[in-house]
Amino acid sequence: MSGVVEPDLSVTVGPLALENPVLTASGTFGYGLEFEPFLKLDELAGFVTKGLSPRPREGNPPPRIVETPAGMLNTIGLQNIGVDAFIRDKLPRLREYDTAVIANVFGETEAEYVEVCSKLDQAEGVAAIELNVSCPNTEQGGMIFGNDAAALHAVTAACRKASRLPLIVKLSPNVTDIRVTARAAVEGGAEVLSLVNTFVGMQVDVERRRPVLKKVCGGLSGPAIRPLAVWMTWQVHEAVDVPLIGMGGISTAADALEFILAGASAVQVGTANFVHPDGSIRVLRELREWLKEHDVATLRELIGAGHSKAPA
Amino acid sequence: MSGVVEPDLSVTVGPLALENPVLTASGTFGYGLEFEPFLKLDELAGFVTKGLSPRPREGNPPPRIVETPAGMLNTIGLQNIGVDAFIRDKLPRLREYDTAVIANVFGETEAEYVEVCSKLDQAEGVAAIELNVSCPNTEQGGMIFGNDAAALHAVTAACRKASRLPLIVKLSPNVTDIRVTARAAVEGGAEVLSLVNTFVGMQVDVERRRPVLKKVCGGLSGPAIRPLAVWMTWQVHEAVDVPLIGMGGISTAADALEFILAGASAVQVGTANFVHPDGSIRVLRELREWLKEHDVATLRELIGAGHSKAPA
Amino acid sequence: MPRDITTAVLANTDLGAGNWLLEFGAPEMAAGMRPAQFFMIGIPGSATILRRPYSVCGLPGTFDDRPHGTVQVLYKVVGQGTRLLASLAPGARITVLGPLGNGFNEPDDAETTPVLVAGGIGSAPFPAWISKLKDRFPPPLMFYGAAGADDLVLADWFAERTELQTATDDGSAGTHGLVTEPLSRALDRERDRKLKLYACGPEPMLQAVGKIAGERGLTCELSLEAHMACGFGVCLGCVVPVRRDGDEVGYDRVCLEGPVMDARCLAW
Amino acid sequence: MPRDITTAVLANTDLGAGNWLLEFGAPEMAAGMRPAQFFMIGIPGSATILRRPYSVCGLPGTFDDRPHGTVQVLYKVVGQGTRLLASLAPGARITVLGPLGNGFNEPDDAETTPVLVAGGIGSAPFPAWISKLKDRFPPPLMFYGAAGADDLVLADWFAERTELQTATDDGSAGTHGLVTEPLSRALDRERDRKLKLYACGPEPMLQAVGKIAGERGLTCELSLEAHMACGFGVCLGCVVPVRRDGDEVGYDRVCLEGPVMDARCLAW
Ligand SMILES: Cc1cc2nc3c(=O)[nH]c(=O)nc-3n(C[C@H](O)[C@H](O)[C@H](O)COP(=O)(O)OP(=O)(O)OC[C@H]3O[C@@H](n4cnc5c(N)ncnc54)[C@H](O)[C@@H]3O)c2cc1C
Ligand SMILES: Cc1cc2nc3c(=O)[nH]c(=O)nc-3n(C[C@H](O)[C@H](O)[C@H](O)COP(=O)(O)OP(=O)(O)OC[C@H]3O[C@@H](n4cnc5c(N)ncnc54)[C@H](O)[C@@H]3O)c2cc1C
Ligand SMILES: Cc1cc2nc3c(=O)[nH]c(=O)nc-3n(C[C@H](O)[C@H](O)[C@H](O)COP(=O)(O)O)c2cc1C
Ligand SMILES: Cc1cc2nc3c(=O)[nH]c(=O)nc-3n(C[C@H](O)[C@H](O)[C@H](O)COP(=O)(O)O)c2cc1C
Ligand code: FES
Ligand code: FES
Repeated sequence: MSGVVEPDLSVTVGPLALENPVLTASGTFGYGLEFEPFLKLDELAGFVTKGLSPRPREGNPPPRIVETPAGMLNTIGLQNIGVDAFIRDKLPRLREYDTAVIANVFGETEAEYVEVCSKLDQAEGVAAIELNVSCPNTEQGGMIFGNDAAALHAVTAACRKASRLPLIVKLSPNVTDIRVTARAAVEGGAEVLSLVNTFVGMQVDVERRRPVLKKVCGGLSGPAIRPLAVWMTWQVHEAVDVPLIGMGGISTAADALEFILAGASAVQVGTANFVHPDGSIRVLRELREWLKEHDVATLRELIGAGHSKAPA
Repeated sequence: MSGVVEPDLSVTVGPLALENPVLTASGTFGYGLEFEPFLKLDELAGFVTKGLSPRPREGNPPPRIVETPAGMLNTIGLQNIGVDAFIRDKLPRLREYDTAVIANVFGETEAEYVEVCSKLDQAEGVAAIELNVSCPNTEQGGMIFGNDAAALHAVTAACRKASRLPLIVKLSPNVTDIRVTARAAVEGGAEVLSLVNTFVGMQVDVERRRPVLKKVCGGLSGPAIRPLAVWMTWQVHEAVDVPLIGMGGISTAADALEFILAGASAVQVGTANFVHPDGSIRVLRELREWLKEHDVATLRELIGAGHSKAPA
Repeated sequence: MPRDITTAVLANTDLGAGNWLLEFGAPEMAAGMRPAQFFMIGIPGSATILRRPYSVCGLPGTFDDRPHGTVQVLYKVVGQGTRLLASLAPGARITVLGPLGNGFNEPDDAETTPVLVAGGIGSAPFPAWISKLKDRFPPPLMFYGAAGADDLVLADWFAERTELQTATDDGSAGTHGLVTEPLSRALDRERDRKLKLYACGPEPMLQAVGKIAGERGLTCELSLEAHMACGFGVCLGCVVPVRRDGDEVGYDRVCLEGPVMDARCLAW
Repeated sequence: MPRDITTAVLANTDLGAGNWLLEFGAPEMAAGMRPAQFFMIGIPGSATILRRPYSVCGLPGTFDDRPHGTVQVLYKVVGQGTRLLASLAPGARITVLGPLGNGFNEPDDAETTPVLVAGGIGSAPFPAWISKLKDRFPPPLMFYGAAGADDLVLADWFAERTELQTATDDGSAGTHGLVTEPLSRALDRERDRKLKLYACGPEPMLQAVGKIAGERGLTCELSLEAHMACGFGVCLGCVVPVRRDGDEVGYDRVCLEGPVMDARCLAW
């Protein structure tokens, strides 16, 4: 006996107005166009590109991936076509779609981050920038930008100045207290936080007595990390005032709702895109059904609703 | 055509000489006696008790556990019978077994840790103490002992003085760089490090729109965390010189060997004890078979062998 | 002494409305197993790693058309574990740990009439229990509530062996409303008989039944549910608050001190 | 255009020594699928989340006794995913994404004799390929190596359709030793014929075959393996080092630019 005919799925994520809360995660959706055979890009609220660097990168030697219990490790090494080729070859085609193109950006130095952000600022058709700060800072001896509040504050502030585009900072989960880095990013000028990037892990090939991945360690993603990512989203929601985009192991509407109830205004689907090429659309459609079945008129009323102290 | 008749599984873990490398993890094996119906305690190298506090504790209100993808969250709240009842009611029966009884210890203040360690020092039949430092330090506003190098150094040093028993410090994985806390524990007097304790996570009950666990968050264990735990073992092996005991999602010989090749001298089986009450013995027997099949005469030659740069 | 076996599914029958009857061979486990004791059942190689607790529904002899030495489990699909269980075809391997827990206790004397209260899939332990009580106690009174008629699984079986009254939330069968209403009425009517209550079902129902029994001074055994990891007393995950002597509140394990508990002991 | 379907296992046959033949219905996917293209096959609800890549072994017509519209996959149990696949009974649900990758390319002219080299389960793509080449090119020479006689699956089928030479590591069938030995000898013998090589098997074998072909100036297509997450080009997990124009080394995706690659392009 539902009164809701078509639930309102639209959300406002800081400066971004999205038709629905389902985005796809960087590195799991290429440059979007690869998914044309499998889904209508227009149906998605938007997607995040593979991480873009100032110049093209070939990435790490293989093996680069391995499955783990309910997850996978990857050490792609940020292989990408570079920001110039992205703007030249991909953006024009992407502009044909009614979907938010969020450019994921990384560099080995603060200057590289700034370089990519400035170039994107000049380009047409980019809805927002997401900073991937889970990269080793070559100027600081390999320390990870995102694991150090001061470095994170600095790189965020520099990128904030380099472009007028909405700025999302994507938090690393490999920290003692994610609220500390979350606050640093917000103080540095992040308008939105997305979380989480992958957890560092490794697998040993017992037969060969050496690491499976050529580069020894990689990033863990997939359902295995969901409980950790939901908890971080929950904590950051209580610590800062900017909107959040949650991710980590989402492959069903229920998974997405865990993040939304914990405080995320939108979500990104990552590894699940590999399991089903239209994995993101499946989440979106299930979410719409769920809202109908539960008689929820607007998804917005669920954002952060898990924190309410009232007994359910 | 194996030349190995009976492989030598014995290991030396600092001051501890063990018949084989398979122990069971604190909180997953009760006080050992609960497993009498299911296995021969003598067959295990040893086991770690449920965490012991100065006085009995009732623990947290339910729900206390929930399954997650390839893992489980728990918030038992360190329910235990207290160190006095352990010494009085459990140790006499445990002395009948030829197995190393390792007492897991925790407190809310440094003084509580010291109190439990002193009492165990006087008791007969305790092979070693394992400090559980993943507890909130009530004197320091709830900061976790094990997530702060200075607090960890202090509590380790205090416990080191309080007893002559071999001292194992169990590291928390919820830190930015586990090598830092590993070094602090060693400098504080830890003779062995065990790792890892559980990762903090949560699950949201989407139907009820609130956390599944009464205490909101809990500790994630099981196969899901294995890649993270192996990586931490790998890193700590390169950072300190004391022997390591590895754990996190071990349920087969191959899982155990990942930790051993990464640098652990022994392993603990945790959540797998819930899946099969004799889960630990299964790992041990598989390990023995594996060594035979692979013609490995002594398990010791595998400890840390994954680090060797030689191509296999 | 619980055993841990790997065995094959013999039958897995869809009873409609998401209710299923699983059958496997476990003659040694069944010998000496008490009604309301339970199994932890796992599906190796599946997406779930922990086993799930299920009461024994049928012991050898309970369902006289079933092969000798087999046991039955009645279950409802509510989440991933039960969904996977329902997907198993005969021949599929499962792991079974049991018997676990304490089980129902018989009435103290042969004149006492057992009063059985089941809510939804909470009917699961009653077939074995009814078979065990048969001919040794007066025929039980049974009160069986569910969401709708489809959920009153095995109602015919129960009707043949008990004085059955049903209730449904939607009124599609029996009384329209909660099962506790016909129960209270009957208890008031039967004041002269000696009665002992046994209930299994959702927590709010168990609380209500415990209260109803308490108000009338009747002994009431409740078979509880809880999230379980181990099922044999070591994870401490499955506790419920209980009143100890002296009214102090502590935690008992549903898997070991329960699943059957005296309603008066619970500190809900 | 790849499709993503959920379908039922029609047959799953144990061929011995850990080798299995899986059959499912996929008429639309099969139409236009090329030999050495592959599927990503997943087992919903299982302990594995990522799908696994398997070559198409039989297309409609390849095995003439098989029902119309069905395809076959030949696989060997090597780890958890293949073990779970082998546990599936007819009726079990699998997800299948395909056709993926590029497939083998026919010889340039009708006089060229195809030379097929298979190592172990690397024989999988050849039945479909042999059927496609049939009557349009000279009968293929085939070199098939494996650990032992038991691992030479479908050897009789191949023997009827090719000039087959086998080799085993343990000497239990064919030449004792590596398959590359009879291969080199044959290539040296057949210098006058136009030949094109197609190989599938373990990496060391592919490297050796590529080298043998290169030394003799023969074109050689290798069907490669790699760990895959997606199978359709987006995860960048499955790359192999290749020589680009100008001898610069870069990475190509086995799933999209491959799995069939010209041996000369690989920078192993
Ligand atoms: C002693 C005992 C005997 C039981 N006997 C039966 C039986 O005979 N037949 C039957 O159908 N069910 C029985 N149950 C309940 C059964 O164990 C749960 O329905 C099952 O574990 C759900 O697993 P799932 O993976 O499908 O659901 P999940 O996805 O784990 O959860 C689905 C829903 O069920 C709840 N739930 C999960 N586990 C439990 C649990 N252990 N107890 C209560 N609620 C839970 C969750 O909170 C959630 O709302 C019994 C439980 C206990 C403790
Ligand atoms: C294009 C392509 C076509 C293939 N066709 C077939 C086929 O027709 N029949 C068949 O039996 N196998 C085929 N394979 C290999 C098959 O995909 C692997 O055997 C399978 O993924 C192993 O899965 P698992 O979970 O059982 O093993 P895992 O537990 O994942 O691994 C077991 C062992 O296999 C290795 N391995 C895992 N995945 C791969 C992989 N993708 N490629 C190579 N080695 C791997 C691991 O390193 C390990 O040594 C193909 C692979 C590719 C890339
Ligand atoms: C193969 C792969 C490549 C990735 N590449 C990037 C990247 O380039 N930039 C980035 O910020 N995150 C990258 N990520 C992280 C994902 O965007 C996401 O944060 C993470 O996978 C968790 O989400 P999931 O569990 O849904 O996959 C990558 C993840 C995977 C699996
Ligand atoms: C139910 C439960 C209770 C635990 N209790 C304790 C404890 O009292 N003290 C402690 O140091 N670790 C405790 N742990 C952590 C385990 O000892 C172990 O570090 C962790 O579970 C990882 O290993 P696993 O993945 O094999 O379970 C507990 C874990 C579980 C699952
Ligand atoms: S389920 Fe583990 S103690 Fe009860
Ligand atoms: S498997 Fe993902 S790019 Fe090839």
